[in-house]
Amino acid sequence: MSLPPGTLFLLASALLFAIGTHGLVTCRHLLRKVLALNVATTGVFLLLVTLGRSGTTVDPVPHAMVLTGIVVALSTTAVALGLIVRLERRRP
Amino acid sequence: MTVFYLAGALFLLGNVAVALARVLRGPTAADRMLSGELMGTTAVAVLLLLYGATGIEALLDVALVFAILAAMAVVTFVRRTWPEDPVDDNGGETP
Amino acid sequence: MDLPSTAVLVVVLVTLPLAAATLLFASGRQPRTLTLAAALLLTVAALALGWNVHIEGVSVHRIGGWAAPLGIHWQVTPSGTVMLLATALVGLAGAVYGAGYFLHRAGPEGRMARVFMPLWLFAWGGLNALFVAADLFNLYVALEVMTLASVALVALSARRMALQAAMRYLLAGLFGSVIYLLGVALLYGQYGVLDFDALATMLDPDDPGSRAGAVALTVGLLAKAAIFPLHFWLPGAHGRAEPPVSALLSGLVVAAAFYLMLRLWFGPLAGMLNFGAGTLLGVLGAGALLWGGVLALLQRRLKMLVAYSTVSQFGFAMLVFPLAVSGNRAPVLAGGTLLLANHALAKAALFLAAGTLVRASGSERIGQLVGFSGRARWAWLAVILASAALIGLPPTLGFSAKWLLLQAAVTEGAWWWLAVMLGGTLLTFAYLGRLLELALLDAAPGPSPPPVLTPALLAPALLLALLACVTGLWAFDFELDGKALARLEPGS
Amino acid sequence: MIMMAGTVLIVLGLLFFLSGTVGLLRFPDVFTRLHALSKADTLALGLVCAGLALHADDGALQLKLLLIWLLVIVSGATCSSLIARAALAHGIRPWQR
Amino acid sequence: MHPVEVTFDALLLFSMVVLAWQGVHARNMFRAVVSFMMFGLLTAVAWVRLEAPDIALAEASLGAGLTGALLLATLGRLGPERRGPRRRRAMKLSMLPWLALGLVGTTVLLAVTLSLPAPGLGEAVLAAMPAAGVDSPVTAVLLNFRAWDTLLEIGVMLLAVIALWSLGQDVLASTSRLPAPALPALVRVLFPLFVLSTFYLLWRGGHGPGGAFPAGALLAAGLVLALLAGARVPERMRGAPLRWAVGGGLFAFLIVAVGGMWAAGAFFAYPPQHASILIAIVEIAAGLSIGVMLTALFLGGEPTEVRRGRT
Repeated sequence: MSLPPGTLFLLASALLFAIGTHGLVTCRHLLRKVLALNVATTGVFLLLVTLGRSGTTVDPVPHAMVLTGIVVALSTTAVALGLIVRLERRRP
Repeated sequence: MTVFYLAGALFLLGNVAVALARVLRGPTAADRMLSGELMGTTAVAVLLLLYGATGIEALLDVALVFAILAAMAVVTFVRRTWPEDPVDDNGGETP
Repeated sequence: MDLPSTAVLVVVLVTLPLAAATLLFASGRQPRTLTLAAALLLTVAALALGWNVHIEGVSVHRIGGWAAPLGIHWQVTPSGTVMLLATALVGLAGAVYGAGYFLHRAGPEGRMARVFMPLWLFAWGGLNALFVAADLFNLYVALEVMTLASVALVALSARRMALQAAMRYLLAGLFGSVIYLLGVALLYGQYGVLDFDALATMLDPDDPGSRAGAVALTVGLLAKAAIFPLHFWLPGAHGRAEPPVSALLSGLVVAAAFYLMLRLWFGPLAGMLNFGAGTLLGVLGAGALLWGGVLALLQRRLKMLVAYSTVSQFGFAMLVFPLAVSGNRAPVLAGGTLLLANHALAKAALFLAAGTLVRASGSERIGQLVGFSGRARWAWLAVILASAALIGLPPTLGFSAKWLLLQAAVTEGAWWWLAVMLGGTLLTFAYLGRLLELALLDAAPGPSPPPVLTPALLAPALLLALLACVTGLWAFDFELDGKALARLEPGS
Repeated sequence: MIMMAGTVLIVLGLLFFLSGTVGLLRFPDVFTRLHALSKADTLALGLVCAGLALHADDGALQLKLLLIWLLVIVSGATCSSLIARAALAHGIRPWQR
Repeated sequence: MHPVEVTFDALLLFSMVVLAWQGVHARNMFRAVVSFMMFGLLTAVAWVRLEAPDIALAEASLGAGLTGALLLATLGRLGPERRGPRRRRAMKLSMLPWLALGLVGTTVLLAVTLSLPAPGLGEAVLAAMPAAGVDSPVTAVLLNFRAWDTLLEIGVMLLAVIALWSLGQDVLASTSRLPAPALPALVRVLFPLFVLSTFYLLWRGGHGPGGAFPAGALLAAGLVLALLAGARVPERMRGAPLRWAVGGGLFAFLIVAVGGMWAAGAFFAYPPQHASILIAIVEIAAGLSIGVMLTALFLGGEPTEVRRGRT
């Protein structure tokens, strides 16, 4: 195995980011857009943590950043879902 | 021994990857939910085996959380997504 | 004079809004006195901070006593202080206006009144946290506070149009956040630091990781600042929101995202601002200037005109980047900051006055607005003064800002950018002139009996517009093109 | 010896997981699939837990493993019945030969 | 790395990517949501593989548990997706340039990320740990070195609650008939366990993976489950008490932060001899408050105060 460590995770994070941003731009349904956004965010989180691992010690700072990011993502997702439901109910 | 655990985890992962076909095929929402259940149980088993491989005790906590939350999705599903007698709720809007 | 130390003032500025908002939310009532007292206190703190910075210059504060790169720093810079001051003035004006605008305690207006103040204070706190932050990830969280508060404020009226605008705004904002976060991850992967100063000393402008990171940060902020071609969400969100909300959003929230770009490109990323990057950003700005200006000319609704004007004005602000490529950057940064402050005051005044005029006329259409009569004349006066500031007539703050930028363009021989700036100013003149002409020469009688316009609906806009006009006289004095701003570039 | 037994239990558990998946894929309707899956899975997880408990030598860990298994039994059984009821209520008829 | 590990990672990440794609583009919306939830489950396993058990815990409880429930609840309140047939064909044709762009973008991103040296702050954190007041490095970063981020983040959560509540009343108010007595029975068994594990995780936070976020998420999961099983927000709790429970975490955090200004001379500084206890207080307050806030997010609106005289 000659791959540098973390290659697979970096590849997955890049793919997830691409799938997410692509979905965000092309999908029409709002719920799909929200899901796509979460996928892209997960891609960035994976990148952060993978990078935090390549040093000599495990770097806890990216871990903390991702924990914060997960909570922020959940909060914004909840607001987005609430808006979607309200919008659906007011469809003319 | 570590390799045995890892191989077991890999086996489970492959198993679940095959079971994904049921999510795609459906046909009913209940079938899809069911494969979700399988995924949950398998994830618990995978975590346990990974614990065996690495010895990180926190993984047992993760498995515990998974096991506790397994019911969450199904209960929401039968109560909210697919309720038996959909009531006419006003969408929580201010009247 | 013996003022509290800068550290205490910063803590007041960032924590008081959050604490007051939590109190207001938890109490579930709407004690106007509490809100207004908090707003007043925040304004006084911002003024005191301005004085301190004027005396002491840049200062750095360690949160929790931890030094960077481990801990987070606050950095109080002159440009940040200017933004803090603008935020305080607009915040106070908006709070007073809001108290007068959502009068009824029952029905949908009562609900709006109950929610407006906590959200307003949250947005204020997020903005203050942003203007003192000097840490890439801390900025991300502060940006999210600001964005989420703004989205909730846009959705305040819960009408379908407002909800749609809020949703679109939320998605655009989160799209910006994800890309910004990607930039943070890339830069952290390259250098292992998040602190601005540390980043500035370590930055290697030629390395692909830093370049990709800089691009991602910039694209994320462009989406949040609604710079052409990522401006699509702005007119709806600003045009459909309630008037005090539009004032906050157009005046400050967009400006905050733009200010971060200034902060980054004149701070840690300064080494990367070469001809290519500057020109690209400048071209985007020119596009925004033209597109927003032309669309503003075509609008029939008052608030939509003002909203498109924001797109155009931020295009103007983008021109600081090509002007700063070579030569002395301090005056360009000063010009850019003053431009943002001028825009904040004038645009907020314009939106507040527009809200009053719409209420007085019972219609949003420009052709049906009431004329220069009765109490509405005070609102028109605010519109006229704010227009003068936006166009940049002397002696307004807008004039000082544009003068600094023009000087930079002349000394650098950047004749093309000079032409764009003049064209943009003419365009601004055109659409604001059209508004005044249509409305004043062709005034409608308005509904009868005319709605009551309380001083709370008139004074804030007028005062903001006046401030935008008179502070220009004093801006040159404020060492803005001199020593204080030369210290603005951390690490240089 | 005990290690060996643990290993055997784990392998058995894995096989039961496999059988559950086969059932999920091959059985004709949602009720039969439920039947196959819930039993096989619960048993399989129990076997894996038991195997690991034999490998572990710490009482607290064994207790935690037991707790995990119990949780999966309780929630698995309830959830299966909930899904089945929901499917019935929505007019999905059980498969008949 | 052993080949089995590499194969495991490859299969795991491949499944994640497939599920992510399904989660965004699956034809049926329900299928998309279920795929996304499974994606969350696998993400938690991926965190384990990346030696980040803290994140795995948070992902398992927040990401996979509550987000999934939130999505399913939302789905139940949306009508069927409307999409004209014309549009679908157009989408397929327009896929090609996107695909090319995506491939190029992914490759560039991968090439850049592979080139990153990633020095990190691991050493700096290790060096500062003795003065941190807790044993777990991640908790130290969250509640001490970068506590200001965490405070703002709790602010984001409170803001989300205010935003959602400003849109209207709670959506759980209307409940359909309870399916089977199995559900309340299940909840009666599980609820004490939820509370127990909440405190277990809070206690763990000082030493190892755990802490306020997963603990709060578990508490929220228990409360949401109880609500789904037919429990109501108690009358006495509605209005101000509930609001205080929601806002209390941020308030406690602010008090400790400003108190540091007065007691230790800097915003958010903990006096060394009291650091552990202060962090514990913040952690418990934050954990409980997060639990209530997440439940409030799930409620989707403010529980209305029922006037006396009505049942």
